[in-house]
Amino acid sequence: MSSALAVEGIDVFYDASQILFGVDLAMRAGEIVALLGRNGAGKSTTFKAIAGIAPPRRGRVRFGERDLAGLPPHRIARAGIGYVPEDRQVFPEHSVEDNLAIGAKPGPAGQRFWTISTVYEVLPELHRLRARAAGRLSGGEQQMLTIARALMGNPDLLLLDEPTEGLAPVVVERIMALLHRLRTMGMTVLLAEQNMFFCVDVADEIVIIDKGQIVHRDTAERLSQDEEIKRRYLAV
Amino acid sequence: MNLDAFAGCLSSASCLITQTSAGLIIGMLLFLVACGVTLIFGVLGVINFAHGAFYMLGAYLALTAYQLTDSYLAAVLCAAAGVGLFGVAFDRLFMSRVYNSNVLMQLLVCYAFVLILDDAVKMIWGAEFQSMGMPAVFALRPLHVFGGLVPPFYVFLVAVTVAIAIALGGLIERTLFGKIVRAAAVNRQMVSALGINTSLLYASVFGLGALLAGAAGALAAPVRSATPGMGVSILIESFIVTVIGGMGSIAGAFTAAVLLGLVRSFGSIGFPLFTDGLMFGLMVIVLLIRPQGLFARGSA
Amino acid sequence: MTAHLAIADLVKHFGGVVATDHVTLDFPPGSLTAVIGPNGAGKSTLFNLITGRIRPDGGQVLLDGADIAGLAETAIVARGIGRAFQIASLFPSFTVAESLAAAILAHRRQTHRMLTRFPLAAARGRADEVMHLVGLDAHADRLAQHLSHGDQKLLDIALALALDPGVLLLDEPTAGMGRDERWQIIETVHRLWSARRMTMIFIEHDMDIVFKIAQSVRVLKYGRVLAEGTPAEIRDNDEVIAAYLGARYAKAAP
Amino acid sequence: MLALLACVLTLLIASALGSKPLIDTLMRLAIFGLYAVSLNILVGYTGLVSFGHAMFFGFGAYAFGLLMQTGVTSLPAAALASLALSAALALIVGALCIRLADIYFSFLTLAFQMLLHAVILSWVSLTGGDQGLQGGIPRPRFLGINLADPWQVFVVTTVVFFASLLAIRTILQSPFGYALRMVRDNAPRAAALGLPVQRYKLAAFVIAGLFGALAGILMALYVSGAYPNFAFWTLSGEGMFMIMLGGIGVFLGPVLGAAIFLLLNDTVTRFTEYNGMVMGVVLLVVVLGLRQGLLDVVMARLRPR
Amino acid sequence: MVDSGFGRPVFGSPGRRSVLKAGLVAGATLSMPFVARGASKQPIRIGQPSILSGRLAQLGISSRNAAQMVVDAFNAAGGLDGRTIELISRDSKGKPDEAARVVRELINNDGCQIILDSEASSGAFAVQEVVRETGTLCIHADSETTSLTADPKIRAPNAFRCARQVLHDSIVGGSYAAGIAKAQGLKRWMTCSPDYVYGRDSSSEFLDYLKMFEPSVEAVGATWPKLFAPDYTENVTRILETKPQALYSALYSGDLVSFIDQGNLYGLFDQVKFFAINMADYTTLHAVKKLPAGIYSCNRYLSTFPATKSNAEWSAAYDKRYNVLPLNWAWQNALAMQFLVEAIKKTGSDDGKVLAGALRGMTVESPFGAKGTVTMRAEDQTIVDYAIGWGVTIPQAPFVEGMQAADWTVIAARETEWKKQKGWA
Repeated sequence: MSSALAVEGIDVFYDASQILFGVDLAMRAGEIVALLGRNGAGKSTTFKAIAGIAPPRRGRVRFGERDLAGLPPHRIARAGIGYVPEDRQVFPEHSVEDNLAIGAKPGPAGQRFWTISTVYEVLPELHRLRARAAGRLSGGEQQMLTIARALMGNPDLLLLDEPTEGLAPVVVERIMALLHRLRTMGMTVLLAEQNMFFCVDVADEIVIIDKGQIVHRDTAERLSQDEEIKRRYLAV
Repeated sequence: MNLDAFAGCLSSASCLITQTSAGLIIGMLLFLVACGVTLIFGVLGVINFAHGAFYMLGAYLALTAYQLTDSYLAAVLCAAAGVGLFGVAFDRLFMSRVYNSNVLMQLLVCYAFVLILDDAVKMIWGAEFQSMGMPAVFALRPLHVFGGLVPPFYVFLVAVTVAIAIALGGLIERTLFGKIVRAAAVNRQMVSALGINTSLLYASVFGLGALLAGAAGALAAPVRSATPGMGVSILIESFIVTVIGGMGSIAGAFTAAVLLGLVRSFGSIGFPLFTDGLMFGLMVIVLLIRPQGLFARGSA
Repeated sequence: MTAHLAIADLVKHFGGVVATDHVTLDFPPGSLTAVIGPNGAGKSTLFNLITGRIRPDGGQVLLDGADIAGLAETAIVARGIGRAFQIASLFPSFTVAESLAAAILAHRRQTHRMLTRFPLAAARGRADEVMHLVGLDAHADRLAQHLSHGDQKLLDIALALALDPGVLLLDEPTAGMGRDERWQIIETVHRLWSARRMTMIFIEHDMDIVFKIAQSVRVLKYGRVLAEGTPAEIRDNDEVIAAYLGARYAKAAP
Repeated sequence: MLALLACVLTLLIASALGSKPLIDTLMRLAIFGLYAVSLNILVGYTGLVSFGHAMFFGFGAYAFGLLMQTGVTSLPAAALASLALSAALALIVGALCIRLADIYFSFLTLAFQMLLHAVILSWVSLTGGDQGLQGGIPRPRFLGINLADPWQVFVVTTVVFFASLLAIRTILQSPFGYALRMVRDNAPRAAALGLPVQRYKLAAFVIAGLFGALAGILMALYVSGAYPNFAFWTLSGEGMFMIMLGGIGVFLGPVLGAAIFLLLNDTVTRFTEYNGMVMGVVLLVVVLGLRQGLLDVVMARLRPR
Repeated sequence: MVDSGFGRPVFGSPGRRSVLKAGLVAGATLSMPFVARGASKQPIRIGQPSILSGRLAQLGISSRNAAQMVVDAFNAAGGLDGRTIELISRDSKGKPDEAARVVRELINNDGCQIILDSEASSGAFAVQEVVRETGTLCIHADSETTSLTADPKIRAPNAFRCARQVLHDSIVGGSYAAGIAKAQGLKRWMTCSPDYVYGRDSSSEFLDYLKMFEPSVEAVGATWPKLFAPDYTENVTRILETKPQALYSALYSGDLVSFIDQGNLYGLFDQVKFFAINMADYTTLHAVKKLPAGIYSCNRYLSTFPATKSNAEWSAAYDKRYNVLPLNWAWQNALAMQFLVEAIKKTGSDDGKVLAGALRGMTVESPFGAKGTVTMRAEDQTIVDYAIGWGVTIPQAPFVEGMQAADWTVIAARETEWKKQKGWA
């Protein structure tokens, strides 16, 4: 597993307002890293910068051998980055299966591990719902669908932006299980979360972002013990 | 106004059949042009004011191809392909630069091309009107259907148009390309983030719309003489269709085109001097009551 | 103490989603209140309901005891509720001074005048005052679109202030700013509040700021009021901590 | 003051040169300049992209011509009556159109314009149909002014033009004008400041319609007739062309745009019948190259940040 | 200098003012090239506003071609004591206001002493108003609308018309059609003409004279396609529905071709006798790929009618030079220019008033005359005795046969009567 992500000192602006201030973030292949922070801390913007939707004004996004910063989103996706946005963004009038079909493509090395059938195998509820319009799914089902849609692109790295937001605990558990399964399959995952305990459960390492800057990084176990950090950056 | 004639026609079977079929025929030709407008708007959000000029280009290309090959099929294919390619180039070189600008900019780029293409056609093909003439296969006597008259060429036109409508509907509804196109219409960014080159997608949709306009020009060539500037009236009518049907809806365009065809065919009996006014009046009413059109974002 | 602004049993649906779920809150005169909550908690919707940008499906919005729910936005503004936006909402082609003068004239219903030159002297004097209040004097003749992000946020607040509102709603006044800029703007806000004692309500994600300046805090989650109290009370409220750290896992956590 | 000065100066230069072509050019410039400025009240200052502004140009020209031909003996009375009728039309059409947003607003204005065009073509007994109002427009003397004399028509046109510019400018520089800009820049924000946005849109529509009609009246005087293409969509398109060429962000931009448009048109038609080709290319260069009008570019350069 | 109140100049800043001024100066210089013109042996300038672009471009082009041929011949023969004629054609794009502008420009700017107006009717009325004001000598060569010279309110002493007239055509058409109606028993008539003034006048006057010459006919309906309509289906079916025995149409050019193409699909011309007044013009005859035999048409222009040597030669010369056959507008402009040239030669002058005096009542020899000459009638300054005839189409050259020439004494009598009715005579 050679591919690894290295975000180096990116600044991101929306018009005049600066959202990210020199964000650095590195991860190894096969790792699950959680980007933890409160509302408005810059998690989603970091993801959009990596995915090419909000290109950084400064800094680099190294993925494997290449610098992806400034490439259009589709080139970044083809380089092997699968993006699951925070508000899910399913195609609401399309059926579940059509949503998956739109996401289908071989991976950067031509691999076609994830197909409709392998996805249905891992997420059988999608098979049951395959003909339903995505806009009529529940929040949890939509979340499953967007993850599955990203997997259909056979990515080397999965960007999961707040996959548990607004979901019932039972659904959060399902997603947790899915992530554990993906880990065993060797998938590299970068996760954005507000939910500390979810992160502790699934992530190898946790990176804390606050006010557009990375402020802390540690293993999940150690961080979960650190009351000061928790209170300072995460709790109220 | 001639309400007696209107009532008289409504109570005569042959008149009803003839006028209804006439309305259908008019509607089909309108649909052929309008579906490109609505497709391009539905996906790209761009109002292609140059569409009438594409139609004109199609008619002229068909004329030349027909003269060279003596084959109507070749003429239609050549016109469709030629105008389609032109549309792709037009999108890539010009329109794509103003996708993110306001409507005014897009309008002016198209307007510029209407002016340029009208003159270009005059330079290349001359100012005189030209007529292709009816291909021998269609030079047949009209069919009698329940006392009404229906020309075979129009049967062919209606069949082709319905086939195109079904194919287009199928392409948009059933194929992966169509699914991606519809998804891009809703959320371009997400489609792009899934690894699809949306610039290319946009160009191909624009090309497809242009191809349909070219095909319409070629299909109409046997019965409509070609002159520089012939696109204008067609453009205006196809806008009425698009607006009434709902911008972006293929099914809406189809319905509105037939509706407008019927307004024209029956209007010519009841209100022979004001059919244009009827069409614009209908557009005003629809915009006031249901500005998004009768079939807002139906099938496309 | 009667509330300056009170919300009673307010309800708003968007399609099948309940954005505001029987919310009841009150804000005493001259209070400075922070509204916090996770994304999608209904904070901005609450502001939109108060200012009449969207109409509530049920419930009341009481300003000095009078129900203003369902009135037009312009009518509500006229009663003295000013508002600044999460993303600075400005008139890009206006200078700072022009923006404020225009806001003042709009509020005073003098914009129908066609033959006098803009701005009227009185409006100009008042605009100068407001500019001074928020510290934008130096930028009076710069176009709003050319201001720095922080100054744009200040101008947005100043536009609301120009109406001389009794109630001022600020939606994330520090969004999109660096550390130092945040404190500058928050100091300005606090200074305004303490100088003029208007009823001020602000939405904020930066807890340092919330705990530093707010008199009291309201926590929303999924369109409901989760908690209300002083900063100290909120800080120690288990439910609130759980809401932020994840409900199911709060108890499981060591 | 400045307008007065410019007006006198224009008249002096014109009378000194005594050149008929110059006078013709200036008259057309005044007519189309006023037309473009009136359209820019909507597009540039209120942010309402009307595709149907020629409706008022045509309506004004026809109303005036018809009133004069059917026996109104006083020319100013006919002009005022035409303006009143145009304002009433603008009020009705505007009230319906401003309810719609964006492109639907544009389409509805276009539809109304084409409806008027269809009426003009169909109502032959009144309008003369496609051949326009025939037989010239009578020009009885008033206040010692004899509009049968081209020089006096020129003087009146020039005075009306500068007076209108002054009036429009006064309106745009008034609190009302700034309210329109607020609507253009950020209508929701204007509403949040207490501005009744719809009412201001309607007022802008009526004022623009009024001055558009005034330009139409001047045109009817100039060509001594009225023609259906005054109310055709191409004239609306040319209005857009003019304001985009000159600049929508500067008050005199549309006048400059009209001047360039007319000079370009007149010059190009001298040398080639492929006028459309040249105009199209110029338009493309402006839209894709500059992306804004000439005066907008100049102003952007001049303005300190 | 006026300020906005916050120190930002908005109106009349020096930059913009100078831009505007520069524009005016540029305009003035551009508009006055004639200032530098020399005075000796200057050419006689004739300005020709016409439609050179858009759907009616061929009207302007054939007008220009034909007039230029006459000018070239005049100049080659030495002109007027060495003074040549310069023809300046300019495009009005078919817009009346633009036509008015072009005429003013030609007169004021290019120093044209004479206007050869080659506009369609709406443009011609606009030109009329300009020359009424300037007093410039003008010959309208393309407008067929009768009122242009017949209506005393509209006509002007310095304006002439050298073109066929709707009224003349209608009288001839009515009498010709009456003969056929009587012979074949055609009682039920219908019209299908373009929905604009020419089309309406032509239809109603044709029917009036048809009924006058053959009272047994009745008009059973009318359908009005709009000008430049792409589609005539509803009109064709309307006609089929009404089942007339004969159909009259004033459609022309591309519109007529489309109508015939679309009517053919329904077998329309097998079911009704078709009287298309504007059929017999070469582009139209050529453009119809399958010209139905038996369409009755008036001559627009035919090289075989009048069947004289001079007509055939003129047509051949035109064809040789421009590689296209001449149209109706061509003969009218050729004749108009011939009138001007002869008036210039006769008077030795280029003065409009002098020339106008010579033109009134002038008779010239012409291939287009009914009897070899055409006269510019003095009373209403319009041409008479030009060749009008009706015949029947055949699918191949010469396309029309059985031409019956009109009798100008009948035309003149009916015309006088008509003017009296209108109160114009």
